[in-house]
Amino acid sequence: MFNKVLIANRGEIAVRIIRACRELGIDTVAVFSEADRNALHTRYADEAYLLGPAPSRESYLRADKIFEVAKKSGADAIHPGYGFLAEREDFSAKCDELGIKFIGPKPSSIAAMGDKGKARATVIKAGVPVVPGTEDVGNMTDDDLLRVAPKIGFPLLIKATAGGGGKGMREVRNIEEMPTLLQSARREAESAFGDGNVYLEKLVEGARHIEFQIMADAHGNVIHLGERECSIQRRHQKLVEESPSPFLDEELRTKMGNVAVKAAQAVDYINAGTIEFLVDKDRNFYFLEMNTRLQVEHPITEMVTGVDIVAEQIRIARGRQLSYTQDQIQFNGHAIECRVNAEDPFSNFMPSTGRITHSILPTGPGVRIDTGVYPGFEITPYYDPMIAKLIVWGETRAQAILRMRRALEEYRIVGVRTNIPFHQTLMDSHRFMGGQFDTRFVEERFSMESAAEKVDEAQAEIAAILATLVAHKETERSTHIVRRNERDASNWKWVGRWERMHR
Amino acid sequence: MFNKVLIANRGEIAVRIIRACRELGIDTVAVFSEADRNALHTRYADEAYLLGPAPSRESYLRADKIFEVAKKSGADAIHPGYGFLAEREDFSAKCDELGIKFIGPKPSSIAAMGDKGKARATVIKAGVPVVPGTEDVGNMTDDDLLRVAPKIGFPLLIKATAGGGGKGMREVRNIEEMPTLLQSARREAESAFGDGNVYLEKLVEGARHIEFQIMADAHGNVIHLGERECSIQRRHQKLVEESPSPFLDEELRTKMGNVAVKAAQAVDYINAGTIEFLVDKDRNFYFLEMNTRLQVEHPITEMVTGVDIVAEQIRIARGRQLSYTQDQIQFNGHAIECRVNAEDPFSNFMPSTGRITHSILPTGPGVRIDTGVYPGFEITPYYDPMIAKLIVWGETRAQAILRMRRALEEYRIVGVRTNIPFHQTLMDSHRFMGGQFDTRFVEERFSMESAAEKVDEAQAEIAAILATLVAHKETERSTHIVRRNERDASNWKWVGRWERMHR
Amino acid sequence: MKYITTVNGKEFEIEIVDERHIRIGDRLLTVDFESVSGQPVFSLILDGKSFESFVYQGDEDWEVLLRGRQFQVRVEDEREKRLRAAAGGGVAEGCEFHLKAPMPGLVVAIPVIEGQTVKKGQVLLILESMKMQNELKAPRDGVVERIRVKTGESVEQKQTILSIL
Amino acid sequence: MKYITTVNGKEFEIEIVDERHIRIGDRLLTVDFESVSGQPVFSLILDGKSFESFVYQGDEDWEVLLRGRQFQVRVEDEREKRLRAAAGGGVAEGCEFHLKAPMPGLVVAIPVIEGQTVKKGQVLLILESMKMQNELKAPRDGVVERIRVKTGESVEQKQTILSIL
Repeated sequence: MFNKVLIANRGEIAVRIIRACRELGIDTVAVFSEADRNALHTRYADEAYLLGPAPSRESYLRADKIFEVAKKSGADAIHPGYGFLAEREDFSAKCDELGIKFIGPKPSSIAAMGDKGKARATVIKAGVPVVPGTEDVGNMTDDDLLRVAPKIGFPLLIKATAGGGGKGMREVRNIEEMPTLLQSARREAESAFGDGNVYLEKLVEGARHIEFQIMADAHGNVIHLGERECSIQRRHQKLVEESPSPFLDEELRTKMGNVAVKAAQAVDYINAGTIEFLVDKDRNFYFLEMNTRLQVEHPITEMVTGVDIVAEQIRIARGRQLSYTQDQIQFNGHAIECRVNAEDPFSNFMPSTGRITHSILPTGPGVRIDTGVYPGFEITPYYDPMIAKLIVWGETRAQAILRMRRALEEYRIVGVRTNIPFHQTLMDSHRFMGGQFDTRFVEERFSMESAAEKVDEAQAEIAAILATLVAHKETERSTHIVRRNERDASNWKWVGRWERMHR
Repeated sequence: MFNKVLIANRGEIAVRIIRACRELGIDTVAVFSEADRNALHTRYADEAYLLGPAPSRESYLRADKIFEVAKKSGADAIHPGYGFLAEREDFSAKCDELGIKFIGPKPSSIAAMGDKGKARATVIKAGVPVVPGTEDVGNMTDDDLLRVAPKIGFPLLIKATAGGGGKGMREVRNIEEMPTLLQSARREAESAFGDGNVYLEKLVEGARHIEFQIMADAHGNVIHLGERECSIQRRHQKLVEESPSPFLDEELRTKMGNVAVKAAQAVDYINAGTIEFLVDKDRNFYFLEMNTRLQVEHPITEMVTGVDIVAEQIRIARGRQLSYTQDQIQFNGHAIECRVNAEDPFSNFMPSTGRITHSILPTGPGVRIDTGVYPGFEITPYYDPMIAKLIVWGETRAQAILRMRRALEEYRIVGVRTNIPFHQTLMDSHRFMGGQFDTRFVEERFSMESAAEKVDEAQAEIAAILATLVAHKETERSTHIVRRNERDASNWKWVGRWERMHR
Repeated sequence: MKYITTVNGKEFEIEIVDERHIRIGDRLLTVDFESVSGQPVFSLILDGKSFESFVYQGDEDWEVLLRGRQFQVRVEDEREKRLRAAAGGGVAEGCEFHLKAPMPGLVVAIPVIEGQTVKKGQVLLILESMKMQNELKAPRDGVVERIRVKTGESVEQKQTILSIL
Repeated sequence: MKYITTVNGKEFEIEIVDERHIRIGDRLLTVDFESVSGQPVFSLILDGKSFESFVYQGDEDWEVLLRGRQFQVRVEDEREKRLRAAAGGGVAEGCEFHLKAPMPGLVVAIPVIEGQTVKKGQVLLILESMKMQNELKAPRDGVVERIRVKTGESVEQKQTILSIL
């Protein structure tokens, strides 16, 4: 049983894992890049070691250096978080080889699910429905893909074989635009995962993205913790998640949950994982992929089930039995998570970097924030733009939405632009409130501008007054500066007088 | 039914009430003193009106001005929070007279429970056990009290008739010290409540302070939300509360809960209230007093029951039935609250004032903070030293303590000294962990110094290194400043040269 | 001091009467206006109504972020307003546009070449930042001039990347 | 630069070797030392171990708050140390003590008069602040001199209230 965990990650998830370890009395080892010397995970861990320069390839992706740190610090377990090395079979295998406990699934499970093609083949065998696509992927050239595309039918999706998080994903409407899109998808996949391989998948229209949280121990127990609705996405990046999904009833939940458990069992899964499904408007569901790691949005499941997923991951890795049976998992109330990104929603969600100069977090009943930033911390262009997760719980979905609105209104971050206004606009939208949305909602039927049209005269007037008062203050202040400079110049005037006097 | 609530309070509780109103879609009106122009409650409310100068008597205690604001703003309800005007019968009565809904009990209930003597008499009639003392209080002179004291027996307590929060409370060990203590108790009571009347009560030794949360609607339904253990006190001020109490079993909980409901019914109680009991080591319990208002420590009850007490207060005031029956109240897990005060635990808990220059809140799973301060806000000497409440939830008491430890370790407040180190020392103490404490624990069997004795050599070395590095940095910096000043002085040197040249 | 303030094409005449009062049209309003913690966050109490807002200075206009909505606000005094009216208003088309990096990042691709004619909305450059590939587009039709960066190069925020004539 | 640093009566010899190293006794340690957000909060990574601490300058000593514990730390270089040793050490008893208000507040009572002999720990003044009455006590035996405030008066932080000879 291990007693010291190295967290091979950064940001909010590194902090989240450190917290779980601390609450379990386990020592923690952080690793950090040069950009993260003052990051919270570096500050909060019991030990912290520099990996290298800011770019991920030179720091958080350097498995060799991470193993060096593990050796030096005596860490006997590694938690990979999400992203970076979390879904690398070779990383997990190397841990085994070095006698370091990898807090996650076995290398064979990662391999089976990590290659999207193999994953599909495996679950098909287990009787799990999948979206039609190129199932034997990995070696397909552009020519191969262009040939097979019409058989799948348009619209379709290009997806990165090693992928996740929408990176390297492109939507193709027709064969003409496909070559360009293949090229850019491969480029992005290569840059994000070091692997430019892609595959094709039928685009299920009007689909919802609904995923099930799985927990499995080393003793053969596998349970699910219910679903998360993740259809609110932009550029295939999840922005808002909620649990339960307003689209599922008890019957479909049980059915999908059972299928999810079956899919996990098909790869002898151990630890926490997520089965992603697409659900079409007729309630048909298709296996999409399995994320063989902790998920960004795990807190909403924690809020409705009361299960501490990260603590449970650690217990499982320590060889314990699951703390819960499926029957003991009760769903209570409704939780929503908004991902707060350093992006300007009024400038096409352009990333925003800079130093956070001031921050006020929303707090109070039913509000949780997971973040790795604080006033004085610099948001750099090297990593993911997500700087915080704002999570609320309410007895009902309506109450959770109202609570999220007040929390968003309270949240202040100064120094970088954030997508908080996007979330505010979304929480005000009738379609979101009504639960009527699919994965295309944000891109196709939502805009910051259309919401702005509803602005009443009164608000425009307040905005006018605010700007006028600030402008007036500015003018007054600059007048003062000029005056002060005049005074300051008096020494020089005096020198001038001296010159004249003695000329 | 009202639609606009005036919050006649400040600080974290005003923010808490604004949040509840916002989540219910109700407009809010804040009132503020000159010291609170930039306080969060002023900033978060829909409307905000100045009451007057900083001292409470000239602002938050000015009922006349508050009613003026209610009239001007069209507020049709008032939430008094705790402290200030919350337990003033005349204030509640005046609300009725003006047709403003007072979110709290009827004036007659406040009167019946507000005068501690009448309260005792009332509950005795209802068969509730009380601590022996001077039951017919209000008009007793010092001479009367000195005469009756030996009959009650020493040690005893002097308590303010209008009191609460330990103000005007003194412990008397013998008749000799009693005159001086009477004088100081009356002085403090006069200053805190505008009423110098005091009464006497037997001091129950080895007692725990355990209170029950009551909710009662206007339709005759009265329930309790379980107990809160509040024995961790200093100078009769609560510092840490938890729910459930490690001292109570299910049987005693039910018994005390029923008595608490009976006590509330004895005064036709409506809305949220708290029945305080002393419980001696033999598990005898005595009614102490009823707080006819929202309590500082209400969040721990919210964490273990899932009930939003403030939202429920508002619903009750709107004439609704209670949302829960007694059977529906389930207790889940364990919650602890630490009151974070601007006090230096290393200087005899001396209050600390100043501007908060920086702050990092602990966040993540199971952590809630209720606060009214933020970086840039000035802590003034005019109000209560409590600047935040840190509340954690865990599946078990042990887990909650571990979580509180990690949260306290994460919490950073710069600009004022806080009692966070006190809480850290407490959470590390074996007696607290073992649940072995009474109301005298902090004052008699706990000290910051005794804990410090356990300091290991290694920590002292780290402290030595830290101080040395800071001192070294300081020395280097001041050397730089001297050098820069030398450069800056060059203009003047130049003038000097001019002088010499042209002399 | 009198200002003419324009939001979404609507003009407001706002007079700063004194520290505590403004006049807007013919209404005299009480204002209590404070910046919070020295940040571009402003608390305004206007006749008792409490508002809070981020106010940033843009290139020409002010950006006011109020309750999740952003307003572009132009504040001019009477003299400025007259001058602009006299100048005929409107930014001259045809003048050179300099594409600046909106954030630090890595140039991933430059799908245009110097001398190429581009349409409004056409992608000029792909910049990778925060693990996302961001397309920088032409704000109007024109001809690409002076491409100052190469693929694979890092750029600083506000660095000029290329120009469009 | 060499320092002699004293914590709880124990001396540590600490040498600042360079930006990245210190020597304590005969151990050479790697240090990575940063102040956080320009605040008196310091992050120290010492041979991989990560510590965070508030370090405040007291009147003579440094106050180090580390993991809920406060240490009084005296940092001296060798010259200072020698000077203090030569001076014989120890604050002279008998010298005048000035009682200063530890915080702003209202004087509620002054239970002593000028010329009165007081014992160590005796209450000199009751100051109300943050709704609490705080007793300011004599740090040693002595005679009360020059009471500079009256009951009911407000005092500023660090204002001298009275002296003890």
